Amino acid sequence: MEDIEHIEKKVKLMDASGRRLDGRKSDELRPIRVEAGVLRRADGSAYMEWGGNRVLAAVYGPREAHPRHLQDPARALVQCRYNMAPFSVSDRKRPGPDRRSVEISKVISEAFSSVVFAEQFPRTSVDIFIEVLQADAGTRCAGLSAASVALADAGVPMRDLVASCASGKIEGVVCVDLNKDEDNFGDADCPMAIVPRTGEIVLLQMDGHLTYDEFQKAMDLSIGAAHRIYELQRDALRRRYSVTLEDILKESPPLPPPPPSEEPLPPIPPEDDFGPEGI
Amino acid sequence: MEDIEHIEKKVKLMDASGRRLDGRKSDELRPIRVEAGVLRRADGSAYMEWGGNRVLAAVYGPREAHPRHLQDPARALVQCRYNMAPFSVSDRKRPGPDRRSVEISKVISEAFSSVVFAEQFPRTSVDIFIEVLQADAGTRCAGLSAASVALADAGVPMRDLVASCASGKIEGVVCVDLNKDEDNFGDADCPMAIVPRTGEIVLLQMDGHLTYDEFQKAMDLSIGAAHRIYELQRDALRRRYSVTLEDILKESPPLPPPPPSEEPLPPIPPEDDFGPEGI
Amino acid sequence: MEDIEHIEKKVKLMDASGRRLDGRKSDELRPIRVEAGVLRRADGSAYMEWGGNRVLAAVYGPREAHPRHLQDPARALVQCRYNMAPFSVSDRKRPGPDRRSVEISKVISEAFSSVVFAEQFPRTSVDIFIEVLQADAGTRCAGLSAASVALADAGVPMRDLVASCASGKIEGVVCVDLNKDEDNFGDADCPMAIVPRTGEIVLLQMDGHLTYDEFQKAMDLSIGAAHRIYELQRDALRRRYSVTLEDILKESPPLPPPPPSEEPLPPIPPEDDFGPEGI
Amino acid sequence: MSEEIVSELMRAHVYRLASTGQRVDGRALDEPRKVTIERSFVSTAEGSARVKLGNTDVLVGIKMSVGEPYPDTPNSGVLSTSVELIPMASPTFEAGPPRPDAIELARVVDRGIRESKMVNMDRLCITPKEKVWVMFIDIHVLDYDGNLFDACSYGGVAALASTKVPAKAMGVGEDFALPVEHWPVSVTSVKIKDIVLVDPSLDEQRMADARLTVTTDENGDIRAMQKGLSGSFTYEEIKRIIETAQRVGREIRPLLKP
Amino acid sequence: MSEEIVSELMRAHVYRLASTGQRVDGRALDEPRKVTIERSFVSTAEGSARVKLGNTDVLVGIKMSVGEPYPDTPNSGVLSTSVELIPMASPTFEAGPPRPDAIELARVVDRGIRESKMVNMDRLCITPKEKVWVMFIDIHVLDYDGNLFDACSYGGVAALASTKVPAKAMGVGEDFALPVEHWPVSVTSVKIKDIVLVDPSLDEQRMADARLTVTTDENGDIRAMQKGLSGSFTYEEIKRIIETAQRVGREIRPLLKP
Amino acid sequence: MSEEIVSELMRAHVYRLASTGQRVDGRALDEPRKVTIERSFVSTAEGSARVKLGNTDVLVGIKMSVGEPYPDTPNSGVLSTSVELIPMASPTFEAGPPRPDAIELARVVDRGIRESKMVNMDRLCITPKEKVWVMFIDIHVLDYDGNLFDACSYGGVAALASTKVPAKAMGVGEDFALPVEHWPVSVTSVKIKDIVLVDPSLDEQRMADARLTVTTDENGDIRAMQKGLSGSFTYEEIKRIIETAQRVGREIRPLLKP
Repeated sequence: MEDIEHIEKKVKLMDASGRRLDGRKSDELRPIRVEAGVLRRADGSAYMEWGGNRVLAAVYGPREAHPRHLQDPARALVQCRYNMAPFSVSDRKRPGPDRRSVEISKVISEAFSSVVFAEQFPRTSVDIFIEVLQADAGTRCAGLSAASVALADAGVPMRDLVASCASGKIEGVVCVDLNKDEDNFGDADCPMAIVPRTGEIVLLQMDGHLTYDEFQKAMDLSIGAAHRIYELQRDALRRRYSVTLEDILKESPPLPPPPPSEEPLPPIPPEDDFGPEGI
Repeated sequence: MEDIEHIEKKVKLMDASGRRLDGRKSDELRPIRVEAGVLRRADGSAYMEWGGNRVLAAVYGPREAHPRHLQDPARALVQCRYNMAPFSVSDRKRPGPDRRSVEISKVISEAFSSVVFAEQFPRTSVDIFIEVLQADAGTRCAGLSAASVALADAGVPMRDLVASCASGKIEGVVCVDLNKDEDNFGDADCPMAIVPRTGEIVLLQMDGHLTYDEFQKAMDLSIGAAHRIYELQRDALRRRYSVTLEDILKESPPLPPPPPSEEPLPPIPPEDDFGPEGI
Repeated sequence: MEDIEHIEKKVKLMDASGRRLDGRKSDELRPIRVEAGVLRRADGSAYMEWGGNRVLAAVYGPREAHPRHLQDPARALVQCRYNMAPFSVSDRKRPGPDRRSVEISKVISEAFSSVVFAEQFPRTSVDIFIEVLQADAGTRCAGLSAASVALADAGVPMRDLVASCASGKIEGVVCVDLNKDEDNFGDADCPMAIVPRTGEIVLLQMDGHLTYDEFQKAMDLSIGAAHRIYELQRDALRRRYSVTLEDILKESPPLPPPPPSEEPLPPIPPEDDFGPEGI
Repeated sequence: MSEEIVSELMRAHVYRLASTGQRVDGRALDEPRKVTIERSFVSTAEGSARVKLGNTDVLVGIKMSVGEPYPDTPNSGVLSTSVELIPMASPTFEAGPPRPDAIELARVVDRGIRESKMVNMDRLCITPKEKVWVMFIDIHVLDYDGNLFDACSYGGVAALASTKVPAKAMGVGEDFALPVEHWPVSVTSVKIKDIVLVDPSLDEQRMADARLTVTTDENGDIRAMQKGLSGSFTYEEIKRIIETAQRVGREIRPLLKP
Repeated sequence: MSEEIVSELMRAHVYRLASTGQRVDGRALDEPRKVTIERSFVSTAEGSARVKLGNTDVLVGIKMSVGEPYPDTPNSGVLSTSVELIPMASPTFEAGPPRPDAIELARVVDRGIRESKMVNMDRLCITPKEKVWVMFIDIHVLDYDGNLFDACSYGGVAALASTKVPAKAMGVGEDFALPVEHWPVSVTSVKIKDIVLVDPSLDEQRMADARLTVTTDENGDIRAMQKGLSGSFTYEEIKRIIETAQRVGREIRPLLKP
Repeated sequence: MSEEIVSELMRAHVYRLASTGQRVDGRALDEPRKVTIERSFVSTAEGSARVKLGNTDVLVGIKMSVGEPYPDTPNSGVLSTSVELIPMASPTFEAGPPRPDAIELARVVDRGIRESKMVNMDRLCITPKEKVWVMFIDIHVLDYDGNLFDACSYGGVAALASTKVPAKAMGVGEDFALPVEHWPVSVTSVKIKDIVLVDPSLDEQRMADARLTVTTDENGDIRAMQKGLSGSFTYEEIKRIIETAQRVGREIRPLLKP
C-alpha cells in the first residue's frame, strides 16, 4: 500500500523456519511504543514508534468549523489530514498533499466518523492531524492508532478507541504487520482498523492477491494484532492520566478534561527519550 | 481555430473539379446528426455528431447561482464550460481547462446571453456544459449548436435557438465547415453563430487571411449553413417532443416542461446507435 | 538582495582612487528622478528612475477591504504588492509572484503600516502597487520610495513620507546604493527605510558579511542617503501641487484632495519624456 | 459524489422495502443493474468503451504514448488513471481540480487493474531503463446514477481490452493489442442500517452508511478492496460481500471481454 | 475588464450624445483616440514599446530566448503572448492568475500578430527540430481607460518591430532585427444599443452591448476578428465595422513602424 | 504566525512586568529560553535535528540528491530551504501552500545559512556545470510557542552539521560529512512599546510591535538581518539588539555543534 518506493530486485523475505527477515514470526508485530500528550498547543496528541515508523498525531476540537459553509448543523465534522514530512522517505517527498495522502486522509476521517459522538457538537469540527516523520510501511495504521490516542487525550467523546493493523502475504505466507521490504516485495497488503469493543471494521483496504481463505487468515491476524495495539493505546492513556480507559469511556459523553496535573506524571522508563512534554 | 494540432506537410486539399478531400463541394456540410434529451441527470441535453466531431451538451438551471457573490440581482447568469476529453484529440490533452478552452467558454457564454430570457430568473445561473468527446475541427460550432438544443430541452426560455457553422478558405477557395486537415493546412477559419429568426450574429471569430470579398463570401456560406443546422436542431426537438419549435417558442416564456412521457418516443432509425436515453 | 541574477566571474568593482565602476564615490547615489501623479485611474501614483531602475507605484484607497473577512474593525489594512514585469530582468521572469516578491511585499507593507494613520479608516484597505519595469539592484528601495510619494499623491494621511536606500560592501569598502554588478559581486547588501522626521527605522534587511563597525558605517551612509531621497520626494510633490510637504502634512489628517488643476502644472524640463499625465 | 440530502421519506421508503428484500427499481438485494458496453466509441483514442450501469453512464478512453519508465521498474510500462467528475454528470459535481472523492475513485479503479496484473506491463517495455509505453486511462463520467466505482472499473477494463498500441505510428515496431492476462471485476456493495445490497443506485448510495468495493479475478481471488463512508461492517458482512463479489464478478466478466 | 456599473445617468448621456453623432470626449463616432508610442523604454528587454491610446497606457516588452520548436513546426520559432492586468491599472483588476478576460485579450492580440505573419517565424529557426528562438510578448497594462485590445496590439507590434535578437550573447551568430514582413493593425468598435463607435473609452466600453475587433494588414485584408460581449451585430454592421477598421488601420499603421 | 488576538489584560500584564525588567516565565529581558537539540532523530534523512526552544518544537530533516547546478554557479552545490507551518503546531496554522509568513521565515533561515557560508558549497560540486549535490532543508514545525526564526535556524544548522552525504549509494564516491566552515546563530528580539526583549514567547510575540532577527557568525560578524512587523526601531535599539545577538550567539553556538 505504501507506494512511495519500489525497488526491483529479488529478495528472500522468509527463511526455512518461517522466520521473517527481521526475525519475526508470521503473527508477530514489530516493536511498538506509544505516548499520549506530547504536544502543548494541540488539544490532544500522541507519538508512536512502530518498527521504523515514527508518527505524531494531534487533535484540535471540537472547535467552530470554518469556512462556515462547511458546518453541519447536525453534527461535528471529523476531518483528518495525513501528511508525510519531506524527509520521512528515502527519496525526498515534495511538501504538500499528493493523491495518496488525500486518499488516506479520507479513509481515516471516515474510520473515526462513526466512533466520535459527533451529534453532541453540531457546527464544529474535530480536526485530526497525522504527521509521518519517518516511514517504514504501515504508516496509515500507525497514524490511525496514534490519532485514536490523541482523540482520547483531547477529551473528545468516543464510543471506543480505534485500533489498526495491516496484514499481508509474503512468499505465499500470510503475515501480520509488513515492514517496508515485505510491503515492497510481498504479494498483498491489507490494512484495516476495528472498534475493539464491538469488532466493527471501520477501515479496510487491500491490494495484491489473496484467495478467500488467505483473506480470512489475514483478517484474523489483523484483528488479533489490533487487540494488542488496543492494549498499548490504553496503557499510554493510563500512564498519562493514571486512570483506565474504562474510567474514561464509561463517563463519556462527555469525557471530562484530563486532571490538570494534580496527579504526578508517571516516571518515564530510562530508555524512553521523551517525557510527557516531548514527543 | 482548432489549435490543438498542426502537422507541417504539403497536402492537396482540393481536386481539379473543386471537390474537397472528403468529396464535398465548397458549400457542403459534413454529415450531421443531433439528438435531444440524452442524459438523465441534466435538466436538458443533446448529443451531436458532426463529421468526426462527437459532442455532448448538458444544461442545468435556471438554478441558484453560487457562490452567492456572483449572483446578479437583475438577471440569470448564462455560463458555459467548454471542455475537451483527454482522449478526444490525437495527443492526449491534460485534463482541465487550457487557455483555448477558457476563451471558447467565454465566447459561447456571450453568444447565448442575449438569447436566453435572463431577466426572468434573477439571482440564478443557467449552466451549459459542452464536452468534446472526439474532435475533428469545428468543435465550438458543434458544441454551441448542441448546447442550443440542450437549452430548449431543459425548457429554458429563449428568443430562438442559436445555430453555428464556420467557413474558411482552402487553397484560395472559400468553403464552408472545414474538417481537421482543411483547418490545419487551410488559409483561414471563421466560426460564427446566428439567431436564425433575426439574422443577428452572436459569435464571430476569424483567423488567417481573407480579403473583404472573401469574408463576405464566407459569411454567406456560414449563414446558409446555419439555417440548415437550425432545421436539424428543430428536427431533433420535434423527434423528442413531437411538437415543433414554433410551438415551444410561442408558448415561452416560460417554456413548459416536456410532457413526462405520455407521448411515445419516436422510433430510432436502425443505424442510430443511441436511443433517447443514451447519447 | 537582488537574487534574480548571479554571474560568476571576477570583476574589479573599485579603482585605486576609490571610485566605483560607474565613477561614483562610496557615498554617492546614482541619478534619481521622481515624478508624482503619473497615472489616471489610481488614486495616487509616482514614477521613479533610480540608476537603471524604473519603477511605478500606485495607490488605491482607503477603500472597502475585500474579501470582507479580512477587514479590521479597528484600522485600515496597509497592503503592498511588489511585482516585477517579466521583461524587467535579463532572463525573463515568469509572471506572478515568486517567493522573493512575496517577502518584499510583506516587508514593504509593514514599513508603511506604522506611518499611515490607519486608525482613521477602519474596515478599509490602502493598497499599494509597485511595478518594477526595469531592474538594476535596489528595486525595493526605489519601489518603497516611489510608493511613499504615491501615498501622498493619493491624499492618504501619514505621519511622514518614508525614504529608503541600501548600503553594502564592495571589495571591503562600505558603499551606498549598490548597482547590479556591485550587488552581484559585492560582499554585503543592506536595504533600509526610515521615517526622516523621527529617524525611526521601518525596514531593515541585510545579507552578506559586515562587521559591527561596517554595519554602523553602512547605516550612516543609508540614513544620509535617505534624507537626500526625502528631498527628491518632496520636490516631486512640490512640482505636482505647488505646495510643500509641510503644508500637506500639517493639514493632515485628513489630507485634502489635490487642487483639481487650478494651479498650472509646472513646466516639464525638456529632457523629461513624460508630463504629469504620463509616467 | 458529495451527495445531496435524501428526504427522510425516501430514506424510510427505501429501507422499508429493503427490509423485505426489495428495491425501488425492482431488483433483488444482491442483483446488479444491467451493464451495457459499447466499444471503440472514440476514434481519437487507442481504445475506448462507453459503459452504462443502469443509468450511470461513463466513457473511458485509452491513450498510449512513449515515455520513460520509473527508475524502480525499468522494464515495465507505466499506467496512469484519472477520473473527471465533470459537472455535466450531476448537479453535485463541480469543475476544478479533482476532489478527494474523485481521487479515491481513480485510485481504486487503478488498483483493481494494476494489482490484478490485467495488462502484462513488462511487455510494454521498449528499451529497458529508457523507453516504455505509457498508458493513460481517462474516465469521463457523463451521467451519474450511483456506483461509479464499478462503472468506471468496467469502462477501464473494457477499454484496455480493446486497445491497440500504435507502435507503427510512433516508429517502434508493429501495432499490437495490449497484452491482457487477467480480468478483474469490481463489485460494490453498500450497507443501509443493517441491510447490505449490491450495486447501489444513486438514491441508495446517498443514504448508505458504509461501502465496500471488492475486485476479484477470473479465479475468484481478491485483488483489491476498499471500504468507504463513515459506517462500519461486521466481519460476517464482509465475508458475504466478498462472496457476492465473486458471484457477480463471474456474471459480468464475459461482458468486459471484447 | 469586469467593469464597474455605469450610472444610468451616464448611460443616458452617452447614448443621447451618440445619437447625434457626438462623444463625451469630442470625437466623431468613427474617430480613434490619439496614439503615442515610445520605443525602447525598457533596456532589459530585447524590444519594448510604451503605448498610450488616449489615457489607456500599456507597456510591452519582448524577451527572446533559445528553446525547442514545437514538434509539428520544427523549422519555426515560437511565439508566446501574455497579458497581465495588474491591479495598478484599475480598481477592477485583481492580482492572481489570468482570468477569462485577460486570456481572451492575450489570445486575440496573439492571433493578430501570428495570423498576419508579421514576423517571419521560419527565420527564427536556429537548428531544425532542435533549437529555435522563442519570442515572449509580455504586456503590462499600467492605466486602463478602455479598449485594451487595440492598445495591447499596437504595443506588441511596435515592440516587435523594435526588437533586436541577441544572437551573439547566446552564442548563435550575429544579432539581427526581427524579420518583420507584415503590419497588422487591430481596430475595435463597440455597439451601444443601435449605435456603433470605434475605439471606445472606458465609459463607452462599460455600457457597450457588443464588441468587434478586426485586424487588417497593409493590404486591407482581414487577418483576425473577435466578437465579444453579450450583444449581437447585424451583418451590415459588421461590414461597416470592417471598413472602418481598414481605414483607421491605414492611419495608425505608420505610427507602429520604427 | 498570523496570531490570535491577545487580551488587553494579558497585554497590560506583560508590559507592566517588562517595565520592571521581568517576564512572565521568569526570564530576564535579554535571556533566551532553554535550547535542547536531539540529533539524528530521523533515519530516513541524511541529517536531522529536533530542536526545542522553550516549548517551541521543530524537526528539521536534510535530504541530499544529485542535480544540476544553477547556470551562474556551475561549480557550487544547490541549497533549498522550506518551512511547513503544519496545522498540528498551532490553531492559527492552516494547511495549504506556504503563506507570506512561512515564506519570509524560510527565506530568513536560508539567508542566515547561505550568507554565512556555513557549508562550503564548492565542495558539493561533482562535475562542474553538470552534477552537483542538492541540499534540501525541510523544516517541520511541530509545536508553536513563539520565535520560529531562531528555532528553525538552530534546527537547520544542527541538522546540516550532522549530515552525511550519501555519495556511495548514489555512485559518486565515498560518503562524507557536509563541509561545515562557519557557525551562524540567529537571535531574534522584539519590541513591545518601548521595551526590547530577546527570544519572545508566543504571548510576547503576539503583542510585539517590531521584530529584528540578527544572524552572527563565530567572529561576531553580522551575516543576515531581518526586521519585521509594523513597528519601528531606533538606530540605538538596533545597535543594542545586535550586541545582544552577538552575546547570545556565543552562548548558543556550542549547542549547535555535533
